[in-house]
Amino acid sequence: MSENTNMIKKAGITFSEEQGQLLEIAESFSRDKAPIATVRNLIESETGFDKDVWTEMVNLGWLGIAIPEEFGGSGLSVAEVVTIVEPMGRMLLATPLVSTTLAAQLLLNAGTTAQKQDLLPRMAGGAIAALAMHEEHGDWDISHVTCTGVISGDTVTLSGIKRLVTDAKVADTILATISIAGIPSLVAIDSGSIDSAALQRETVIDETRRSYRINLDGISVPATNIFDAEKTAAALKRYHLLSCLLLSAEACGGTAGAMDITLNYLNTRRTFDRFIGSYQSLKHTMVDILTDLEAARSFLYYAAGVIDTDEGEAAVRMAKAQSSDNFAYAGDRAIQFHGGFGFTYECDAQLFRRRAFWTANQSGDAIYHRKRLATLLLD
Amino acid sequence: MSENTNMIKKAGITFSEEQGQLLEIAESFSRDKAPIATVRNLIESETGFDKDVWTEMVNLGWLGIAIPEEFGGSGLSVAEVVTIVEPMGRMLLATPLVSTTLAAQLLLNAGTTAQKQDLLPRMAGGAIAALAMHEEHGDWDISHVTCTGVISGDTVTLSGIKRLVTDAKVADTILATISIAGIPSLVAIDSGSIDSAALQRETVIDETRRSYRINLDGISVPATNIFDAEKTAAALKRYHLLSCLLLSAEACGGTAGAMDITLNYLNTRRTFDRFIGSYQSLKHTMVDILTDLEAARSFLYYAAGVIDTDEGEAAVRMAKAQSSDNFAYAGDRAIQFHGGFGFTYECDAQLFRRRAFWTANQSGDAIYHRKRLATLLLD
Amino acid sequence: MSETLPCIEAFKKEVNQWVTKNKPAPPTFLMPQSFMEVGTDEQFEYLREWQEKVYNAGYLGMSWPTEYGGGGMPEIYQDVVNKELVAQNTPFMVNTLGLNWAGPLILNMGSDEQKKAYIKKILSTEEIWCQGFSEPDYGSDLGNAQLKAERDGSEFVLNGSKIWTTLATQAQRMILLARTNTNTESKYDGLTFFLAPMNVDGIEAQPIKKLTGEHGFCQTFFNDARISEDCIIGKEGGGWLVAMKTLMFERGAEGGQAGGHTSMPVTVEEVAELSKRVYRDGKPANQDPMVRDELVKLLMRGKAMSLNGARSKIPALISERPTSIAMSVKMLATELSKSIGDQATSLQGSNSLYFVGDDYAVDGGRWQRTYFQAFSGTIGGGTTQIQKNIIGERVLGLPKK
Amino acid sequence: MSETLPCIEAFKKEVNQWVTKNKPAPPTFLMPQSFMEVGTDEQFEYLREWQEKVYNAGYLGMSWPTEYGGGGMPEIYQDVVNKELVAQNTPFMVNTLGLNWAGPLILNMGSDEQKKAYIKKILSTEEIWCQGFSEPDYGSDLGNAQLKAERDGSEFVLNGSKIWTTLATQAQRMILLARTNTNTESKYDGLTFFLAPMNVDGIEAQPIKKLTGEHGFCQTFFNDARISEDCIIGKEGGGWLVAMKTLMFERGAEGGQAGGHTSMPVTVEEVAELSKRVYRDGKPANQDPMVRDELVKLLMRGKAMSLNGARSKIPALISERPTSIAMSVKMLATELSKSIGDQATSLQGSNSLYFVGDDYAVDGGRWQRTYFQAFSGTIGGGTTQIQKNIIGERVLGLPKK
Repeated sequence: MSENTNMIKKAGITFSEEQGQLLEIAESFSRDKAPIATVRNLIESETGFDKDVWTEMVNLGWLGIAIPEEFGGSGLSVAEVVTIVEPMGRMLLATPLVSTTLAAQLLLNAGTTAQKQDLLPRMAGGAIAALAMHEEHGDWDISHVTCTGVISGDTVTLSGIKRLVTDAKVADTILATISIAGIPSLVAIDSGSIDSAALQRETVIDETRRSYRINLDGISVPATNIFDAEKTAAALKRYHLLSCLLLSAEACGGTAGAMDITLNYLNTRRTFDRFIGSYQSLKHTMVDILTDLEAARSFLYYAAGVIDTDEGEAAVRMAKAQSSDNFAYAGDRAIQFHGGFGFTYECDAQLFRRRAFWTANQSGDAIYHRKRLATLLLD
Repeated sequence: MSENTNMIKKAGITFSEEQGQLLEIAESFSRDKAPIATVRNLIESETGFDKDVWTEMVNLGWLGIAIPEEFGGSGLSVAEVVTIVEPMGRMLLATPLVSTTLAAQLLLNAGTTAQKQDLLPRMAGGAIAALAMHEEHGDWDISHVTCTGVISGDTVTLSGIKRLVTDAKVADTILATISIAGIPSLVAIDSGSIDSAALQRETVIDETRRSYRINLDGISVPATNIFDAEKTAAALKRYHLLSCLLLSAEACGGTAGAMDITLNYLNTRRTFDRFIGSYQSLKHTMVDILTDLEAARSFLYYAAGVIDTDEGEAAVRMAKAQSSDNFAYAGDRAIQFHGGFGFTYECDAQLFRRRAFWTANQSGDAIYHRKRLATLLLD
Repeated sequence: MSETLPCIEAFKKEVNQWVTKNKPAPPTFLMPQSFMEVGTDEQFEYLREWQEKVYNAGYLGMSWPTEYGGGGMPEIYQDVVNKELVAQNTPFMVNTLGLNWAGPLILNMGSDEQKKAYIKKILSTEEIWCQGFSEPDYGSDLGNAQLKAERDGSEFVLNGSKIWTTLATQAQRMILLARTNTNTESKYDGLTFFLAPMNVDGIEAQPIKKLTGEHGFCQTFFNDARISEDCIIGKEGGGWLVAMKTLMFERGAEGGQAGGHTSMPVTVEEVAELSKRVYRDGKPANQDPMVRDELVKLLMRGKAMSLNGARSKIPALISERPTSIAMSVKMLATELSKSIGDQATSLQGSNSLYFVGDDYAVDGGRWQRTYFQAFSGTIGGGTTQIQKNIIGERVLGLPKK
Repeated sequence: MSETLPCIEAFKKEVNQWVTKNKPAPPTFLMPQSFMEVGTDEQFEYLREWQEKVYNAGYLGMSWPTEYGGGGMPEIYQDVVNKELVAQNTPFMVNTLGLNWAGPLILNMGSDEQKKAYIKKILSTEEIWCQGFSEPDYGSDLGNAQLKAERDGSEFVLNGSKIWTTLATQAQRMILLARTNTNTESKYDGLTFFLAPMNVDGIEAQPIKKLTGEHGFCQTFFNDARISEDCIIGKEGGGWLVAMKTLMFERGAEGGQAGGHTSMPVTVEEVAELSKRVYRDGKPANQDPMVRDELVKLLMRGKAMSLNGARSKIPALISERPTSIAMSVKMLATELSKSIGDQATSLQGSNSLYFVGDDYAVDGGRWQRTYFQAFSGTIGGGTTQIQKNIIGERVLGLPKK
């Protein structure tokens, strides 16, 4: 009286040799560089990350992974970046690697030749890039842009407020969406042109992040900083998917991290002479989190492989939908299952739950992506 | 470290003395008349119910509860009927009481004086009425009518097929929705005018029910059998809510019944020297079912009291949405928690799960009602 | 307050006018939802001043005896005041523990000296009270309290620690459950209940930083702290009974509280309202079909709780399992609070990434904080998981083992 | 079949043509999804004829040894056939237990006599096999099997009963786990594995009516039934090992199955397809936003399972918990089947009230039946609840006690 009525169908996950190597290296790197005490110390710091660790990552070539060799990178793909971001997420290691990688992809997809030649080698070499995509309306659709740019001769004069720009303060370059003549456009802003008063630190739910709002009013940049208008729409669309992919990687890692601390507690804490991990209500919940994580990781590595194919959009949205909800649940249960200790700031569970809010509510939450999956899969 | 941050607000449930008396009587009546062996015997029977039990119910005055005294009833309300239907549902006691009650309400709301004077006293006296509301499209909106009636002189000639007409074979009168000149109308069909070949028994998921499809082609009824056209739309709308209310009562009862058999099993079956009810995964699930049932009963008795007020529609839809999902879940877990025995026809769990499909998928399931609640509560 | 009782309608009007005129200006900080969230001196002082003002106006402790500082009036007058305080959304009474637990307990079981010493100061905020029940290693298993109180002449020497001692850094008094005898047959018989002073050598309260980053709870350490035997309420060794009585007051299962409202809860209706003024996916959140469905489910949970409350007053409708609703209220309410915080946060699109402290956080980050804060309810006083065990066993009769 | 092996491409074409030409007309009854659902003689005979036909064409047991009735060819030929049989949606092979469990077991561990006696008849359907593992009081706790087999000379006398003995009323043979010694130190050492005949006095199979109202399982009773010691496979007292081996074949963890496809599963894609052609709330079901969301969740569960399968072949991506995916497949797949049945049924508005047997039931009531039938998976072979215990303990390392 048992038979699986749903056959496992073969389906394609590609996984390169480089991915395998990077995954292994990134796992031990993240464990070494980001024990939880370090993560907590960095929360108290100004920049939120360790410059030395960043330098090591640059030296390992991680900032150039998905940048072509001609621009100083190693010519691999974002799929390889996924294998770094996942272990980093597990250890809550916060760095500008994701934003810099995404910025490089935007440049590759819609930058002018001059922009690419100028910026990409610098990014591969560790120059930090930040992304100014969010505005007051809170919409996840990054083509919904209200900040404006007016071209006059050789310069573009910007106005409006960008929010939730992570690592803006340490960035070399900030890529911003700007509406020019009503059309969503991309522009590179040299951080030197931003007055320090225009940058205001924000209080965000994930304390490992450094987020800023930027008042663009009065900032002018050369018109040559505008990206190729014909390629911008497509680049933004791909950016959305890439962002979702890397957030999914972070969320998968984070889910595993939340599980780690919870399992450790369940295996050591006793009540009424039993390890609390022996109680079914806790045990079964952890199994649910595990199986959901397995699904999320399968979506993640599937999406990493197919992102630039016809299957890409659906694959990425599945990864984002699954991993967002998982991580939130794993973080929520991590707090709950730590009991009274879970309610304290000292318990690490809250760090993961805060991070889960952060990753889930960027670039669309599960409901948002399932709505778009319905169009892709059911119509 | 504990405080309920959500205060219990006072809210109105009215409960009449008559409801209290009827609830008590109906509980013991249902227990007496419908032990599970009887229910199973009736499944094998032609009509699906026991004529003697029906007669007793008639003698108790239950068919006339919500019929005014002038028409031979006791002039109470449908709220009092709820207190009978809930205990009947718990014991899976199937009778045409619900359909006859609903038919009487349709008559009261939209029948002509002659129709009321003719039919209501008979119904109060035990004449069975059936409702022909469903059609091939499966739509829960009963104003979506494709069966037609053409008036010619003093008669209406009907055509089309009605489905899911419960107890049609034993009914005295069948009330059907018919499109006359494009307008949803109600017509009373004397069972004598339906040829036995036009009635076909259906195989339905709830085996305690007797369901028929009726081929209306060739049936003619006097034009005086048409209900008051001006009152029909409102009557159908109220019918929908009344139907939901009584289905909710049945579902609350059924949920309690499914819990009864499951709790009994959990308290007697042992594995590995433990009663299986001591396992948290089963215990906690039963608690979830309990708290959901408490919510459903609160909605039910609230809705029973306010159905004809401004709050009525929202109250009834909440009752239906909550009770439908609860009952399905309670039935599902009843099967699962009985283990191998649960997979057999001999185990009573399946009877409740089948009934849950039946009540949930009449007059709209939980999703359907929540969609309408959103309009009522959020716009 | 006049000697002859005013008529209720006139009194209502009087109270309405007083509250309208005297309620404090909205604070610059995000208002805590209850005394358990008071984390800064600024918050505390704002709330303390308000309670003092209400008491001085004669609107607190109205039904407590006049000889101890109360108003000596029928309860209905306090009810009128309470309703008005809630209706006008005024701040809650910060000395919650004194007004709702310690005060009724002392009035019920205390000696005349104790009543004279403590009651008025509870009302006037001269003495803030905290509670010392839970201990770090025993969670909410009160019967296992290990904090030692050894008799030394007419004094007791306290050693150990208590956790979740809300407002302990502000408090002058603590209701304290301690072990005065470790050799009793039943562990319950070794417990004694004290009305302990906080300003004593060897008692030190240390704030606990909550997961929200705010303060509001403490751990209180006792190192050879000496208190007088006069602090005992009830009998030496009879602490368990007193503790159970106190919990009855906490849960509102027994009356006698001083009045005023004690928390500013979040409601499901507020989330529905929020959904109309935040945007996600380019539209007001309340226009997204999936969000709508989730909100309806949330509204139904809120409505069911209030209807359960109404139904529990109708014996015929709770006759089969009379304790079912009452025993699940805590679990359902606290889980609902968490869902409220979670869903209200998620409504906000990328703006949900802000937190308390950011100028642009929707409603000051209230919803994010509500979510995290709600764990105090789903964990404290017996976790949701423990509640389910209890309900399964006591209400459904399922076997413990 | 020619003596020299045909080239694969030519063979594919040949098979395609044969299946196209020979596949049976659609039955008048609702097709069972697997051998466990075969409940009527009509269904059985339809399926048996088809297996016989496939075998006679040389398309079954193609890689089994020729001396016992197999084809003696490389496995790839059978793979080609299997794929084609699935692609053309042909009925499954009814002697599933013989082809997939008993056959491979006998070829692997049986004596030459046993191979000669049984293998060909498994392929040809001359002998249908059933299994006698579970017992009424011990569920899937096989190690506790209590059915007694007492040696009497060269015979064993069987007493007891086995449950869930699928097709036992049709079967000529049973693989049977019985207790030949009740005095062993370990309960596992007292078990012996038999290839038992069914046509023996004292063995009686009684159909069990399933919750769907259909037959398809049996309980088989043994009353002083005598079978020869020649029926033993493996060693007397060595039955546990043989049983474990058999389960490896069942789970496909070890190869050697005869081929043909064995079940006609429901898929999430079919539910998506169904949603386009059933109406609810006045529109095709796939246009309702809430239904869409539920369907997407379902599609994702299906997709995740297939992707898990693909990922489990990439060691670097399962290195941390190598058994996690494999150990959860049964649980996830069976729960998914149930959800498929449930959701597909609920899509249909009031038409979901019909059941198998009604002319107007959508797809013959297939979805309703799928739901109920799925409990065989969520209960049998260790319930979902037991699976979670096992995964929690073995994969996550959580404590048993």
